[in-house]
Amino acid sequence: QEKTDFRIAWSIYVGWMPWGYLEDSGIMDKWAEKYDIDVEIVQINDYVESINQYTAGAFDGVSATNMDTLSIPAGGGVDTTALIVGDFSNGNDAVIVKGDGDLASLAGKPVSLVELSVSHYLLARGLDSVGLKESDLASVINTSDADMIAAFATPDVEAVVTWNPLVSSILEDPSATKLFDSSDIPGEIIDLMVVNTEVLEANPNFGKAMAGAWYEVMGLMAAGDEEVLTAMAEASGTDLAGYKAQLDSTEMFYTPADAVEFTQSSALPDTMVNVAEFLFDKGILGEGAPSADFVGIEYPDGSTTGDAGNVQFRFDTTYMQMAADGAL
Amino acid sequence: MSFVTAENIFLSYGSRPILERVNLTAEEGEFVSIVGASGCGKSTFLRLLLAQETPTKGEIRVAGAPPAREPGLARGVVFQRYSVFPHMTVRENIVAGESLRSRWGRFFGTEARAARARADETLARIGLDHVADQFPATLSGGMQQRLAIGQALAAKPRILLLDEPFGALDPGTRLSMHDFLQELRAETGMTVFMVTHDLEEGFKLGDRVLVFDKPRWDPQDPNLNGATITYDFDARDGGIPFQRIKEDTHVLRPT
Amino acid sequence: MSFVTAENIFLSYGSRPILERVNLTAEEGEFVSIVGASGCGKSTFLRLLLAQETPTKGEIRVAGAPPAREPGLARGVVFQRYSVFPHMTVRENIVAGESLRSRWGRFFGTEARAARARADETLARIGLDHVADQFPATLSGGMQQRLAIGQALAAKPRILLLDEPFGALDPGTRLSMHDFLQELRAETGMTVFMVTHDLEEGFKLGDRVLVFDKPRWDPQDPNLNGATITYDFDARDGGIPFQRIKEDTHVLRPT
Amino acid sequence: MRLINRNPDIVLRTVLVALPFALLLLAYALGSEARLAENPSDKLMPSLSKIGETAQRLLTEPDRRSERILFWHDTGASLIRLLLGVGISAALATILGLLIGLLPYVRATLAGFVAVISMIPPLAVLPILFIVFGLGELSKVVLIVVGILPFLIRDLSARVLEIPREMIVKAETLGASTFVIALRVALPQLLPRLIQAVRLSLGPAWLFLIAAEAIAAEQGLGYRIFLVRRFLAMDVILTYVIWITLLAFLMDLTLRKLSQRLFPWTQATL
Amino acid sequence: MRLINRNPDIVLRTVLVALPFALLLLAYALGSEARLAENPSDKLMPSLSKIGETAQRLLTEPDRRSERILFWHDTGASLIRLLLGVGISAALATILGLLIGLLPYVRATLAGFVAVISMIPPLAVLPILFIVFGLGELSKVVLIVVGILPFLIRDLSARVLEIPREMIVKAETLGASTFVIALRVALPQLLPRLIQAVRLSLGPAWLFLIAAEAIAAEQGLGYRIFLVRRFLAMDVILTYVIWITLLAFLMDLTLRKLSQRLFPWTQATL
Ligand SMILES: Nc1ncnc2c1ncn2[C@@H]1O[C@H](COP(=O)(O)OP(=O)(O)OP(=O)(O)O)[C@@H](O)[C@H]1O
Ligand SMILES: Nc1ncnc2c1ncn2[C@@H]1O[C@H](COP(=O)(O)OP(=O)(O)OP(=O)(O)O)[C@@H](O)[C@H]1O
Ligand SMILES: [Mg+2]
Ligand SMILES: [Mg+2]
Repeated sequence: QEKTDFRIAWSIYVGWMPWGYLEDSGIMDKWAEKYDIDVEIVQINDYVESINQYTAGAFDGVSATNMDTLSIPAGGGVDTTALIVGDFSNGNDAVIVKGDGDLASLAGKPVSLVELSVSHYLLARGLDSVGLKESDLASVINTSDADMIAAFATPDVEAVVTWNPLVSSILEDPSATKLFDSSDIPGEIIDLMVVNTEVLEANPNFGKAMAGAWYEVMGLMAAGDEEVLTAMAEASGTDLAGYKAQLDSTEMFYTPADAVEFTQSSALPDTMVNVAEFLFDKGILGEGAPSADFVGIEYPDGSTTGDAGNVQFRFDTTYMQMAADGAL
Repeated sequence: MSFVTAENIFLSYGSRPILERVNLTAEEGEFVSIVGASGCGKSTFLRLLLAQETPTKGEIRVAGAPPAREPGLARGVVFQRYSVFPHMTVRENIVAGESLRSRWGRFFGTEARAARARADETLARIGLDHVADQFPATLSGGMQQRLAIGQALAAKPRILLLDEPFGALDPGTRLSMHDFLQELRAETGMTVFMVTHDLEEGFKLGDRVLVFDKPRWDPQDPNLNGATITYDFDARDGGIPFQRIKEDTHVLRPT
Repeated sequence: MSFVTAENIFLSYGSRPILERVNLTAEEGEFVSIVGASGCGKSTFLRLLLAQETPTKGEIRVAGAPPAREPGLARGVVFQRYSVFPHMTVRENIVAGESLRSRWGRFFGTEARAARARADETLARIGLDHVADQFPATLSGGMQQRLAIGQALAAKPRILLLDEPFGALDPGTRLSMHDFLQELRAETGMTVFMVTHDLEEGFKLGDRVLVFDKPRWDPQDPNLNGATITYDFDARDGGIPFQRIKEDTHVLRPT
Repeated sequence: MRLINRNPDIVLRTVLVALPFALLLLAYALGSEARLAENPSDKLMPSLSKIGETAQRLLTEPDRRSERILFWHDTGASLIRLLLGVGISAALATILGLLIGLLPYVRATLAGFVAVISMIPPLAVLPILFIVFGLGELSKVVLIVVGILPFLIRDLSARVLEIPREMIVKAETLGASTFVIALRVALPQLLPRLIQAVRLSLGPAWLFLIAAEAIAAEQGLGYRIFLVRRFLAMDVILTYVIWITLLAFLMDLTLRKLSQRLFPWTQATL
Repeated sequence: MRLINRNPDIVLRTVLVALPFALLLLAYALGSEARLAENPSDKLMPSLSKIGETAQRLLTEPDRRSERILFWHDTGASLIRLLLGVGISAALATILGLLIGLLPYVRATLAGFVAVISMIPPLAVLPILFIVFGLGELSKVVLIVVGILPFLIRDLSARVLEIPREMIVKAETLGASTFVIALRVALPQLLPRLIQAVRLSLGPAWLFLIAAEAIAAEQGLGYRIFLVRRFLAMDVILTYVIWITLLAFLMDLTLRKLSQRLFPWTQATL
């Protein structure tokens, strides 16, 4: 059904800071006005809560990773479209131990991380690469991201898996060693803006306004606009240098063309199959899920992985393409 | 037909009988003292008169009207404690005697002023005018009971029920409360039922003295039987029966 | 030298004088009743005797010893309420009279058995043997006060202080407590100080009756002056002064 | 007859007691049905039968990975933490309550301090607690202790102060030392109130337990709830919430009965 | 002399009151120094002077982006939420407490329900609350209400039940209707207890406020603490914690004084 008022939620993370800037700077309003709609961008402190709220219908869109989109809204029967593929993590997520060591030395150690998050996925991929399994670890301790730095400072904690800006803070400790990070699995941890498919289909203007606004800010960032970057840095609680350091380990798609190309690449289906298997293995797809293929995922070319009869997650390049074509 | 009639009243709590076969008639304007051993059911009988409880069997009627189902304006009451409202000043307590029956429980405007003036008169009569703006907690026990009686009378009940109203007072204060009560009684001519522990007090103030006691007494299980009115003395004969009761009943034997 | 001497005692709370120039001597074995208007400082004086409080000026000595600084074994006490331990059974309360002074506050082994046997004797004497295993809450007021006295006596104090011990009892129970107290006294020959509201009681039980009152009375501010001993009657003369007091003092005038 | 004097009879009373529970269930069932009609795989308000199935599965089927029935393991882990935390708090509060209530010196020293400390929101100082007590079992127990101890101390010391002065004086005249007064007079009278106070602080204790488990844990009821929140498994969450409510209710009941049984000399309170 | 009878004089008392605070400060200062000696950029236990500087900066320097002094804005936002939540709870609890305490019908219906509901740990149903009440101001206020209302209702209804039956009967004999008894007899006697109960629930109210602000908010004391917690900016956290403690203490004090002022007919309690 057509409507004019939209609400999207975002939470603080390097690649999503532009959303806060869009709201504060008025750029979003400008683009919304152009398409005669109204878009409210709401910051939520708790990332999981923001996705839950979206899944429950409180928001029309939310900033989320590919993995969480698959497990929460798509797994929960809310047909969701990745409207904007913003970046992928290229070092932003990391496995860190105290003292020296390598991935293999993790065997028999307890690891603190946010369970079932991309950190967990990163750890699983890392262990895979050296032929270990999660059961080879002493334990996996679910630790809130808000307390990860404090946790690393306690003697009981030997290894953590977490994301930026926590990674850079923890690495300031001279005893901390990075063992593995997302640059070792490039393109697998993808940060998206996902929106409700039904809403998007009924309101193409919503997609256009969002894409238009987003790529305007991308342009400013790509140009190195210090004022814009400083605003984002301060909103995320760090300074310009800190924020730039985080951006360095993030593969931002500053131009829509790059984003379209990445989304259309043949690597994406493989990644998503990997992710679905990981989720199924952890029981996250729900006990209604008979197999890892329970939820179908559709790609820009119309191909699908998983159950083609139950497509709940769609990668759609339409609006990014429009931005690339300057058609907005 | 008598003013107050209680016909064949029974009352049990659970399976335990408290009162049995209580019959009583009282004329309008009579002052009836009630005495009896501790725990024999005097307060319970007063609660029945008050319609705070309903007898298991039997009926209590006042002026021939159907039995009341809950306490109301017809009967005023003064307990040993908790008989005044601690959150109202002395004057407000008296005004409450008239105003609680209204829709909002308080008077407004001229009505309020008039009620306050009437309350001040009452207070002067009961000797509490100098503490009109204090709270009851600052009053001595005797003053509180005077206030409680004044408040009950402000509602102009036809019957006044007193449950050991002077039990907590020291002997001196108690004597002056007797004078006060006798004055008021002469003035208003109300029907009064007063429970007391003090035989002397009962005979001094009452026209009649009822003695509650268990007519049958099971030494194995004293709780087996309920109490009833075992003596009904005319107390206007100069207190002669006082001696007889001392000899005849359990009343004064300490448990 | 007298057994108990109080010399020129003053006591103020803040700037408000309660007691002024109190002088008293009492011989060992005397029974001293203390009467006086409510709030005049009788209980305060008892607290001074007990060494629960220290006088602002003056000294109280017992048997010539230096003034005590806190309550101890030499003086037993029974208050109107809270005089027995609610969490101990009747028997335990009596045993506590002996055992609280020990290191752990309780006896073990043979000592415990012996103390229990002694307690049962005491209980039999004060007529509480049939309720030895009950808790005080299930006892009547009179039984509780008997227990409190029994417990105080179990500690064998040289002086027993009673603060309106029978004030909460009904007249019947009160009479039998008088008998009980008189028996005990004849047996033990203790020195007793008893505060009472009831003049009759004071004269009946006491060898002497002290009257506390304010010697000067300021009608503007009755709190300006403290009280002292205004009369000291020999109560063994058949109660004759009783009449005189009624006429001479404020004691019985209700406030 | 005034409403105040009208009592429902026994049948009506039973109906009335059940009524709000029935209404709540009904409201949930309707809400759930409406949502499921729109999106059959909605996870937010699973149907009652779904919750029932999930509950049965959780209670009986072992976990695939660990081959243990996680439900009972979570319950065990949480209960141990809770009982430890509450037990330690109760013991400390009894001792400190007695000291503060009985001894003027200790009262002067600690009463004000405890009053101020009790105002610190424990969740805000979590990082410090972690550093001092580590992230293991200890820190969870400590969070419970930090959360409920100030309240317990304040409540119990106030109760000790409420013991009639007469009773203390009586004990003194029987020759009791300060230690004996504390042990034989004050302590026994404090115990029923201790149970009361513990009942009151069970709610906060659960709260802090769940908060601690949400932050760093490998098992426990709070851990599971916050973990499955990551995929909005409300059927699991609701099962756990009902279970926690039941546990809390049973603990409360047990303590009440215990108090009535242990302290026959005091009346039971509501 | 027994310890129980020994009172410190006024000078010693003042020293004793200050002692534990001084010891705490000292312990912190030593701990901080030790940590800083090891690692000068340690963030966990900043030195007291650092905290002082930070506090001064927070209290006076406006934020560069918004040009507002965030500290006061956070305080304002949090206080409004807290007062709304506590106020609404107090009002509801008063009404429900009166109804449950006075009317047997309502008591039969709600007493058991409230007892069960009060056992639900609010943090566990947080996701549900957010879904039902959204993420705006409303949900934060609602979390406070959900957190403290059951306790308030139980406490206040118990208090209404404690009003001596004699007093109610007396009012009836003066012709008071149920409504007048509630309004003129029960309510005024409930109010001092209400203040007491509100004082007791201020602690939990802060807790729930901070928990709610941690999840979804754009300003507020709890929001700020959780925002900077990610960077372990303990100087900021401690400033905020001290400020919250102070605020809570002042509220408690105000309520106590208010109760003494408003209800001269009742004695002040500890
Ligand atoms: N609500 C009640 N439920 C059960 N038993 C009750 C109740 N109220 C009173 N009783 C019992 O009924 C008996 C009579 O009580 P009541 O208060 O009428 O005695 P009383 O004669 O007034 O005694 P007292 O002189 O001590 O005031 C007592 O044994 C009491 O235990
Ligand atoms: N701790 C205290 N602080 C201040 N004033 C007190 C204190 N204790 C008692 N008073 C005051 O001292 C006066 C004497 O009190 P006390 O209890 O000794 O009187 P009393 O003669 O025993 O009276 P009653 O016959 O009512 O028991 C009273 O006016 C009382 O208000
Ligand atoms: Mg009675
Ligand atoms: Mg006295």
